Amino acid sequence: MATRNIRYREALREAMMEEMEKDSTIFLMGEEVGYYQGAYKVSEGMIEKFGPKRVIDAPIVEGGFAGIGVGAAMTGLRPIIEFMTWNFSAVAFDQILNNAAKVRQMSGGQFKCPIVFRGPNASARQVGSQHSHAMEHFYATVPGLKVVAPAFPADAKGLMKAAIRDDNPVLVMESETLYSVKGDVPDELEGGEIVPLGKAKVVQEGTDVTIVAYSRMTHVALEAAAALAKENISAEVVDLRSLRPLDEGTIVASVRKTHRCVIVHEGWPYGGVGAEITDRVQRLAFDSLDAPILRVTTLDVPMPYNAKLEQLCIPQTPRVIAAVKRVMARRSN
Amino acid sequence: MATRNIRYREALREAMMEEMEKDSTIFLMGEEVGYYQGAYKVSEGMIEKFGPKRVIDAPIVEGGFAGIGVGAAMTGLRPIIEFMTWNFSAVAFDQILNNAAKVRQMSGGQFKCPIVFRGPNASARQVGSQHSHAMEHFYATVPGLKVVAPAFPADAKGLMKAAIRDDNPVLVMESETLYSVKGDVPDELEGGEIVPLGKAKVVQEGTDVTIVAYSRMTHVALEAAAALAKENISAEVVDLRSLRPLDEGTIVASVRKTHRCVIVHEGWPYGGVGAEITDRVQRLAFDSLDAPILRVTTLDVPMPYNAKLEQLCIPQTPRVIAAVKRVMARRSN
Amino acid sequence: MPTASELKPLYRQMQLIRRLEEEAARAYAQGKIGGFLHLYIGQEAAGVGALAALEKNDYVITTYRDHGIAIAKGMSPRSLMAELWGKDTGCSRGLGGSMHLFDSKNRMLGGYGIVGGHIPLAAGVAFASKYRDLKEVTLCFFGDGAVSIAGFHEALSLAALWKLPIVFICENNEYSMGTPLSRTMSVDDASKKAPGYGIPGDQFRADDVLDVRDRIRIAVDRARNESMPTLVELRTYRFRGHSMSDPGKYRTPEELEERKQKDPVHRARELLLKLGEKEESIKALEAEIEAEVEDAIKFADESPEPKMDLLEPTTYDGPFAA
Amino acid sequence: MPTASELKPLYRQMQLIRRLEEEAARAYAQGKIGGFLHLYIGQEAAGVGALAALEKNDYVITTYRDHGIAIAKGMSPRSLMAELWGKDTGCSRGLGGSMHLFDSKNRMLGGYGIVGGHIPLAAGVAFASKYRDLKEVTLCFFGDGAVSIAGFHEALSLAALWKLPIVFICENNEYSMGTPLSRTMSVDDASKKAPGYGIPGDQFRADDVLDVRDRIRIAVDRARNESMPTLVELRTYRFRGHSMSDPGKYRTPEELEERKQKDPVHRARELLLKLGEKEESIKALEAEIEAEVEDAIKFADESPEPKMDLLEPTTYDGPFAA
Ligand SMILES: Cc1ncc(C[n+]2csc(CCOP(=O)(O)OP(=O)(O)O)c2C)c(N)n1
Ligand SMILES: Cc1ncc(C[n+]2csc(CCOP(=O)(O)OP(=O)(O)O)c2C)c(N)n1
Ligand SMILES: [Mg+2]
Ligand SMILES: [Mg+2]
Repeated sequence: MATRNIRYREALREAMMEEMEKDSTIFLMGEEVGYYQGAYKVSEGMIEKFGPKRVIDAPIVEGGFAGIGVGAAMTGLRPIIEFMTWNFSAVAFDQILNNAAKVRQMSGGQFKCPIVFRGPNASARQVGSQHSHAMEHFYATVPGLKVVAPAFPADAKGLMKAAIRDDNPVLVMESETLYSVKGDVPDELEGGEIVPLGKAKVVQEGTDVTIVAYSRMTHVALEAAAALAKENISAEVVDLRSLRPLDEGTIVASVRKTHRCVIVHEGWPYGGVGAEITDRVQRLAFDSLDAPILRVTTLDVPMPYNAKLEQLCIPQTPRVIAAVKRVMARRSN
Repeated sequence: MATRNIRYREALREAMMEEMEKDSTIFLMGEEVGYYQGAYKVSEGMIEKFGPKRVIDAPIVEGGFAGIGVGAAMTGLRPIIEFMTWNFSAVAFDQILNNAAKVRQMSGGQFKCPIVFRGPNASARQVGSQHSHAMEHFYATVPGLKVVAPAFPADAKGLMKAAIRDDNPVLVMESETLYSVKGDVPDELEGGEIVPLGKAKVVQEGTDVTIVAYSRMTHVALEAAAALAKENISAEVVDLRSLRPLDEGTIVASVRKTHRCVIVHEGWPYGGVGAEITDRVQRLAFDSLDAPILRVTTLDVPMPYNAKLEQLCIPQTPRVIAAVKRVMARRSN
Repeated sequence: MPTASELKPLYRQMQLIRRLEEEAARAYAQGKIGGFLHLYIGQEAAGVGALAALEKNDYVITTYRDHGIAIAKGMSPRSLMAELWGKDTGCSRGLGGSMHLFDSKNRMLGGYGIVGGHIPLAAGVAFASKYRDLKEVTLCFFGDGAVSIAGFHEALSLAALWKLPIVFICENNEYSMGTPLSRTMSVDDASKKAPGYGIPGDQFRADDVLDVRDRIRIAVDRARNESMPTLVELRTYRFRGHSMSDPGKYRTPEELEERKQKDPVHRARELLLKLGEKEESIKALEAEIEAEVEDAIKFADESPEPKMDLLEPTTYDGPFAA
Repeated sequence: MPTASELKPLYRQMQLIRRLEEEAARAYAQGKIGGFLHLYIGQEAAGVGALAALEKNDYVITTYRDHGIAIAKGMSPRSLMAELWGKDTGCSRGLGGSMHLFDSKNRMLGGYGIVGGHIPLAAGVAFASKYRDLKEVTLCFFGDGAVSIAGFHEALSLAALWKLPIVFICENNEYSMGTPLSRTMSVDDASKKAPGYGIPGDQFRADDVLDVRDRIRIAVDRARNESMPTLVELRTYRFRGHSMSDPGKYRTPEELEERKQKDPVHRARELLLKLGEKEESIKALEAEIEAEVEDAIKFADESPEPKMDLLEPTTYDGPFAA
């Protein structure tokens, strides 16, 4: 299969552009997405191609244009709403929770809401506590929404396409620190050009421990696995790709094999995506577990500005390795 | 110790009034809290006693008056902000997440934020999907906030007092369906009139299984325990009272004794408070567990209006009993 | 001079709404309806008049106080009553209830429970019409209590900036729950906010249904022909409490009595007579309405309840996503 | 006619801010400062002039573009630079960074990163002053990009309704990031929104620092003496990009050049000379400023970094709550 080596941001852009070419009801709306070419250049060149009617610069009013998106989706358009970063979705929280996620059910199924909300999520670099939120967890908990968090360009493209084609609200959690990362993207993506929502992927096979991760943390998990391999610890890395629906089958199958599980994600620990995975694994693979499931998360504090403290707060490879060693230290049952 | 048998709403009101008498920097602000006497009559009589300067009717603008509360708290007042229900805090989400929880840390500890946000949480009766949210989980996950959810009048009073006296933002999750419930409230509450934040309470001793619950679900758990007792299953019921800080010591001690754990709460399952408890229990009491931890939660859908469907969505005693029986069916290791 | 024949269908709608809600109040007392029930009684001329200015393909969206708007937009009484009863045959299949009436066929985009939250949605609907070059207009209703909150301002800012074909209608019934206007708004007329957005405003009393139709039509035409939004404040009054659980102690019996003297439904009936409609013909109409109301109640009573298996497919389109 | 002696301290502040920021830009390029850095260069007359209208006990609160406001309110250059460097000796102990300067002693209530989010806080500060019957005034700064968002409207609605002692200052620098005014606002002047809240508005160019002081003083007096809020739009311009990472391609070099001709710092210097201040005396002042800037940089360079054990006690007052 032919592939091209492109950046994560290009993969996202290609997905949007290819879908927009095929379907004129799709439009992109957000702050600086048009003439400025996107705050992080994801939408570079799009306004030149599709014009200001379909690539729409919005004022700073996330609650307003998130709501506009929902209204437009209810009446037949397929909006892609960019949050400059997911941090700013907090001012649109009610629109997502109460309208995007509910309108289908409240209306007894009469109205669909085919909308994509997207933007970079989690820490960037030294942007401080108000700009460093990992917001996926606030949304993955809400029935009616779907949430994806790709780690690689191929998945970024494939999941973005799947998100755009889905008839439900889908939230795409990108990553500022991944935008420039390159990867091979097949010309024809699996599953008819898309990566299906709700399918995790084993990105590194292993036998001793399962490391579950997503988004940028998949790369950290792979680094940890490589380091562990040198110490003869064989780690299997599961890249979730989708957070909701969550592919518990793939996770559980892996843990049944390895008997140990470490979960890595950005964001605070309390009741996050990691806690959900812990719940499912201990429930569905109880007898397979040789050690408690451990989570490696952002520390339980607001993100500090200072560079060193920030790095200590975000999950790093050494912390993942330490967690793996802790679960390995347990003798098998 | 002298006690009085009063309603949950009266207990909350007494706590506010007693603290307001002692400290003139405390005020109550919210929709209909004053002349209307509170949408659920929690603040009945308060405007008559303290006047409109300290019991303040606000227009419908939760984001605005939550922010006003934070600003006032930063400069020396001690606001109590009522959300008519916690559902409406979604439009104030950014204020709580980005300002109330962060201002202390962003300022390097210069500014305190002694504020209470309070109101009824979770389902009422047939009020539909936009009015039935259990919101505690969105907030318990945020470092910088504290969250309590009392089940009984004595705790409602004691925790409200502790919340008001605390120098951090404390969110009090009340319950419309508990407001009229009566209970004995000691004239002198433990710990110098208050119930300390972060202390769970074993409200029913037992040996076979630990049921962890809070708010109205504590009553459901107690009902289930009573029914189980008739079948010779001895359930210990831990009433969390505080969700953050979470008293993992009390939970873990109980599970170490019973070897089984069922968690009951309203709200959706994905990564909620229950998932956090699961994580801690499996991590801290791994070797004590004889069965997977099970959660009994609101079903993973928006709340339907229809009365029967609604009741089937909310955790009920039979579902708790069934979960307990499932964990009991497992033989001990 | 209006004619009886143009007024008659509007009177019919108002009277139908009035009677349906009176029966709904009764059913609520009997426990057939649960949750919140917010009646429109007293405000009928606002919704019926405004919707009379629309064409079939135009859209409407409103708050939880939505019975009148839904019926005026063409929803059947059966569909309404079955929804209030929580039945599978209700417009929202018993999942929405009184606050969440939806009717896609009639382009009724729903009643919403979060104050202000639906106003940006309305702007989105108008945005979609403009995006597709369709000459459709969106009417968005909200209460006087909604003008301070985010959604109002955000939607008006965007609709004005992007010149969307929409009419924002503030149904000012002088109270938001128990709080009078003077304690919620710093100006005495919501339409005074229009110039701050650079859009036209209008304000008038919604006592006469034809008057409402004619004044709203100006704004509707402006939306349709110039793609220019308008902010209108309609002065009105609700005769019942905020919802069924509100005893309404915050207003005097005298005030209420005085307002009931101006009942817009009675007023329309009087006008019909004045315009030459015969008392018998009105009585016949009213009998027809009674039959329709009775039929709707019977239908609601006899309809089946929704089943649990409805919940998953109404949460997600396609496979459930857990 | 102003005097040199009243202008001189304001020129000093403006020049100090200018020089601190020029050095901050350099340090950013050298990697000593991380994250976002939004410079105030070009807008100095706005902050310095407005704050000159305050008394010591008055409060100020602003956005992430906060260096100028913090210095004008009395924060030390050491405290500022150490914060930008992320040091423990910074005003926010290295935890806040450029966007989050706080100084409780000087009643600088912070710089905030969420557009519009701090405006309700400002209203809360004014609320607290009024609650305690203190004659304090709060100044709240925000950009032209903030007028469409929730926080602006919610704060203005409440401040107007409750007559809080506050002045809302929109620093209109004609761009929000890369977007010009015309594509974000449906009116050409933010102060046109004031009547919709029933409060006074004002609008003028912030080129002359004394002029700014005098016009803002009117609003400050109104807040202090009548407890009446005002909405002011100050027209200004930023010479640098939105933040360090913005090349500013959305405006022409000619436009920028033309604006730089009106540099408020130069203008104040010219005026000083005109008012009789000697060139040497200004030079001496500038040398003093250079020394102060150098000292601040040295201080920042040499200061220790914060330690991990700072995080828990700054997250919670009292024991950590996990
Ligand atoms: C954001 C939000 N806050 C509070 C409420 C509770 N609430 C429901 S209706 C209402 C009063 C609304 O008054 P108004 O807008 O005048 O409409 P009316 O009921 O008079 O038609 C309130 C406070 C809500 N539904 N949403
Ligand atoms: C709610 C929110 N949305 C988006 C952003 C990203 N953002 C930061 S500054 C800015 C532009 C603000 O422009 P303006 O208000 O004019 O202030 P200026 O930067 O010109 O001083 C944007 C879009 C944000 N910080 N907060
Ligand atoms: Mg009203
Ligand atoms: Mg600007």
